[in-house]
Amino acid sequence: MSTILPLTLTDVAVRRRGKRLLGPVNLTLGEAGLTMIIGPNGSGKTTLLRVMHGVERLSKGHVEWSVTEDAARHRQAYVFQTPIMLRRSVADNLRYPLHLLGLPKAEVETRVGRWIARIGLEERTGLQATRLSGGEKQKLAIARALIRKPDVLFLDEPCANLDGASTREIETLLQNALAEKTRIIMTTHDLGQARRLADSALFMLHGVVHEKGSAEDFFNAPKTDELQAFFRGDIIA
Amino acid sequence: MSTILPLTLTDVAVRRRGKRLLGPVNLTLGEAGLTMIIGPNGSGKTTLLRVMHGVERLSKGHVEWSVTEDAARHRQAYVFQTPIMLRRSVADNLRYPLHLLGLPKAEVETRVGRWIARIGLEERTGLQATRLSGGEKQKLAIARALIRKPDVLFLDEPCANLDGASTREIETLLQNALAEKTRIIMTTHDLGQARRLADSALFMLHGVVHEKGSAEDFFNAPKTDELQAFFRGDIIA
Amino acid sequence: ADEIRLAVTTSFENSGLADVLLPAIKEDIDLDVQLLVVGTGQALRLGRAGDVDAILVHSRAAEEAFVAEKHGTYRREIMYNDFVLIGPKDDPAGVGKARSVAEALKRVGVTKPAFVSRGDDSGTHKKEIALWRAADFDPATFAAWYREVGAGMGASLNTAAGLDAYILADRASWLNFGNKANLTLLYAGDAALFNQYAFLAVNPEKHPHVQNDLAVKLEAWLTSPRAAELINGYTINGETLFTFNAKPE
Amino acid sequence: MNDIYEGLVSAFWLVVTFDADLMEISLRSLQVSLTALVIASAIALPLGTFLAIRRFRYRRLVISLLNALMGLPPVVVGLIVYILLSRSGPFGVFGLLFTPTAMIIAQVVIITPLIASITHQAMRELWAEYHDLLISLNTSAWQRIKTLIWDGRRNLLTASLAGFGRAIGEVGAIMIVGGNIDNATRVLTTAIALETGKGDFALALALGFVLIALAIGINICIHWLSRTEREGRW
Amino acid sequence: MNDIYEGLVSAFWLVVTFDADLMEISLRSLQVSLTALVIASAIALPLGTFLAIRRFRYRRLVISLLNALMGLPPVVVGLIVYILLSRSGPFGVFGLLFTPTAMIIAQVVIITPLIASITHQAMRELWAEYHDLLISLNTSAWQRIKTLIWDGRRNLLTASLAGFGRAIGEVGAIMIVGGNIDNATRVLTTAIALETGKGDFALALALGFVLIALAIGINICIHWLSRTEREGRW
Ligand SMILES: Nc1ncnc2c1ncn2[C@@H]1O[C@H](COP(=O)(O)OP(=O)(O)OP(=O)(O)O)[C@@H](O)[C@H]1O
Ligand SMILES: Nc1ncnc2c1ncn2[C@@H]1O[C@H](COP(=O)(O)OP(=O)(O)OP(=O)(O)O)[C@@H](O)[C@H]1O
Ligand SMILES: [Mg+2]
Ligand SMILES: [Mg+2]
Repeated sequence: MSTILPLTLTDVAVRRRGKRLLGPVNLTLGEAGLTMIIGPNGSGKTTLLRVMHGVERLSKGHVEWSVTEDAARHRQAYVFQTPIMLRRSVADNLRYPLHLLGLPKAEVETRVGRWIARIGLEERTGLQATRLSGGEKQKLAIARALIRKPDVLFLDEPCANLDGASTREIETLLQNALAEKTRIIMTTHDLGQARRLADSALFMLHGVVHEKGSAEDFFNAPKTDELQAFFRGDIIA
Repeated sequence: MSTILPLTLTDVAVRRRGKRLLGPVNLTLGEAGLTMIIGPNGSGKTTLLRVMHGVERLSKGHVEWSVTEDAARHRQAYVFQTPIMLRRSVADNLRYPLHLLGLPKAEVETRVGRWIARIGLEERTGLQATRLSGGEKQKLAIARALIRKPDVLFLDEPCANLDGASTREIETLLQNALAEKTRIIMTTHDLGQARRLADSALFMLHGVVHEKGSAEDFFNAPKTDELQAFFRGDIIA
Repeated sequence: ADEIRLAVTTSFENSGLADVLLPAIKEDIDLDVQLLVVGTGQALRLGRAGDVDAILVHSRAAEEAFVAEKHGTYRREIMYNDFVLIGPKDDPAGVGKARSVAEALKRVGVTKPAFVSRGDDSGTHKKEIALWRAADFDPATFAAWYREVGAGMGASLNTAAGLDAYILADRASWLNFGNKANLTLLYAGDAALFNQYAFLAVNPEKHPHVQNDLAVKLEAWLTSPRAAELINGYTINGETLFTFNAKPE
Repeated sequence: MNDIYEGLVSAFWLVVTFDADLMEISLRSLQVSLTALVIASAIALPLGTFLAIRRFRYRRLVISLLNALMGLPPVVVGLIVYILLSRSGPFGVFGLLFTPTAMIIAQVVIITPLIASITHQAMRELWAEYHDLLISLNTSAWQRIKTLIWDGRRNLLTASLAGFGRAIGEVGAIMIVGGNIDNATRVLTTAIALETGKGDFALALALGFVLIALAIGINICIHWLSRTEREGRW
Repeated sequence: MNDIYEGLVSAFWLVVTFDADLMEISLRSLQVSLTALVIASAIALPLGTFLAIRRFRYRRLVISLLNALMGLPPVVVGLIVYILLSRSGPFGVFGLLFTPTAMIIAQVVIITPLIASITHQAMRELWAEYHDLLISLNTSAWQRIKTLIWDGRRNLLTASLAGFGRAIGEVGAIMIVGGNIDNATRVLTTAIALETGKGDFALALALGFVLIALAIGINICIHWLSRTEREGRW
């Protein structure tokens, strides 16, 4: 399985009505592991993730994969910060991306059955997904992303509404995916989770990458004052 | 200021299409303090909170305040798990509940200005609220609830998308409100936060109140196996 | 059975005569006549475009122009009825006392009560203008009491009923009209009020697809003694509406 | 085909020469339709919104009825208004028949269900979004309606434009109640019907093109004014 | 007023006696309008949805145009279709003039912009909701359209019902292209216009009431079948 990485962001900026939400960002993400994006609210984490995935319009710069844009698109999946549920049953939400891939019916049903069990929604299979509880929606969104077996997986605060056990399960799922060479880029506000999962990390502040490094350096020896303050839970000017 | 408490739930149940989401719940919430509702995903925390606030239709039982329903309604506020933003500017979102109260313009503007500063959205005043980042929306929703100075405040996982500093700030705001005799009932998945804030706690499981008690007993000496398992982060059958 | 398309004016359709003639035609010569009820101008247009096989209208000048342009080869007169002056029962202009149509219109032109004109260039409208001219008036100079409503006979009668106004109508439409309100027939009978209907088959040389043979067949029937009997015998409330006057070839 | 071409040419000349008759009936068309639109909107926007937010016993029936009333045949509306306004009718004393007012009344009847139905549909989504918040804030029904109409104003544009379109193009009803009286109640559509009856298709089409141009002009103005799409997502 | 009462009574009798003529023209009305509705929906639902999801240079212009076309005067549509289908027109050889097919064509032209406009409006909200997900899943334009139409099918009901309403009540265009020929192209609305012209208001109203009853019946059926409201929020 050839990889679509590395991902290169060159001089990327996002402006909306004269305000710069992101950039300039120059960044290369290598082939393996989990990159964690952290930072205060409104610092541009979501915007950066969306830019990488290609769902946010750039005002400047460009985003490149090692393959053509179209080839790259097929092999990514994204879990949005606010889960987007199709107005269909839980099972149909999982079937949808597989139908798009044109998989045979039997294969679709096996995968769907397996994932419904994994996220513990067996008793909700036929329920309209929009009626799920906050945490259930988030789990479904994660399953819907992983069910396609993407090469690159983007997750925007996937565990924000999850209980302890579910968070653990999701972390296990992510680690399994990593073991199968899935490249993961995610954000979180849970610093414990960040430490547990990250291979490398980015610290966003005011729309730019303020600090980055391997997980070890980043968490144990943060270089900038701002990151140190962030780890202490202080407000950063 | 007379209080609208205690709140009494008698034999409350919520059924949807033959499935019981909640109940039977019998519960009395006293006059002061912060009651924390915890429990696994889908256990009915949100449903219980909505039932108390009167935005969820009951299938059985009733919910009573010490005053008439209409009088009670005016003095509650609710922060939804997924923040609901009016399609207006940030400032107008804060003005809206005050206009409903018919406050004089000057008073409205002072309060709005103060709250925008408190949640650190000075630079977003004119922005359409739906464009805010996940965490910013949550802070705005909390401000919009507190700006009315409610007697009773319901919060459904208010800090799920917040960074460390914002979480701290919100906790401070809640503690100030408690000091001013606001009754708070909230849910969270952050057990640290639960311990920090709670005066009393409820453990929801499969739609019923599985265990309840004062914060001390509840967190330090959980009686049921299930709650103990929950604190360990285990999956509960 | 064969089908033929015949464009007729609203006044003919409103008379109700079609309901008598069509079944008889079907019976006698096994021909389904599909009536297109339109304004006179539109009927002539349908003929010019070859969208109908024949037309039955009552506007001599326009018919002659139609023939002159070779859209039809000739016009065949079938029957006539007459125009009548309708007005409010209390007759403020005193039309009922007139001894000729010119006098009747003079009374209207002087008293200036509400008067509804078809205003749609139809046969009836052209006749009305001609009658005004004959009475030494020019309708173009009339003030607001003279309402040009630009509508078919039935719609104009409805408007006149609503306005309590005078109007020139053909007798058939009037007799068949259901919404008489406060209106009544005030003057009729002047020879100047005769209203000649003519049948024109569309010229097959111009429009090869038209069913000229059927049109000829229909014309033959319409001019036959059988048609004469039915047309002359058609009455409403005991009044004869049409007089058959086709000349044998 | 020739007629269409001729129609375009004479439409062009009618417009560039500021034909006085054309101006008059065009203005009357606009006046009647816009007045009807304003009145119908004032009724239909709150009504449609109310139906979106309020659950009551016969709600579904009322909505079905409203949808069905979109199919009210204009001629029948015209007839009923004619009967009511005629001298012998209950409102005969006002002498409204064959006046622009009568035409406005008929058009209001015709377009109100259309606007209300589309409004109802447009407001359902927004209400689903706002439902919990507005209930939580203990708003009155009227406050809810105002909030929804204001925050959903862009979605209501289609409702109003559909109503306007139906009004400006309508002929059956206003022919009956207006009477198509020259210099008094003749509007573009009745003039078109008249010319069609006369067989003057080119002139009828010319007037038709003027009417369509008018409708397009108004739509572009409104879109431009409301900048509906300007702030949209990309 | 009396006419209205008489109209109701004769409508009642016409229906209970299964008047053969009434049955025939009612069925023809339904057949023409429903066929037009199906064809127009097949064009307008994807078109409206496409306009909701695709940003292109002249998108706003196209939308304004579509909104303006809702105001297409039926008489003008009738005229143009007439000219095209006329023997001397480009499609004259097919001999479609004065047939139900011609009426269907005219109605399709009239209701397509209406359905497409309402669809566009209804689909905008859903697209805003689905936008990120469908882009993320790398769907083709056609897949997006299909997904939105399917998941938003309830919102499209109003669009289709509005189209049906306009079609079933329309008279101006089908009078011109259909010709109101007895036993061939006479439908309820043209029959009503005919009776009105004869001044027979009671019969005209009776037919009108039958038409309205038909529209209500169909609406209730559709609502019942689609259970639009049944699963709604409380
Ligand atoms: N159109 C706009 N104009 C101005 N500012 C905007 C606009 N849209 C978004 N923003 C701002 O851009 C910033 C970046 O938001 P983003 O969602 O990337 O933050 P985040 O790091 O994901 O925050 P969170 O942790 O709260 O999710 C936010 O502060 C938001 O208010
Ligand atoms: N109409 C319905 N039919 C069946 N089940 C439903 C229906 N609506 C909601 N549910 C289920 O009811 C349960 C209660 O949800 P609730 O939102 O109260 O959970 P919660 O404790 O707040 O969970 P979370 O921590 O994930 O927010 C969920 O499992 C949900 O799937
Ligand atoms: Mg974010
Ligand atoms: Mg919840």
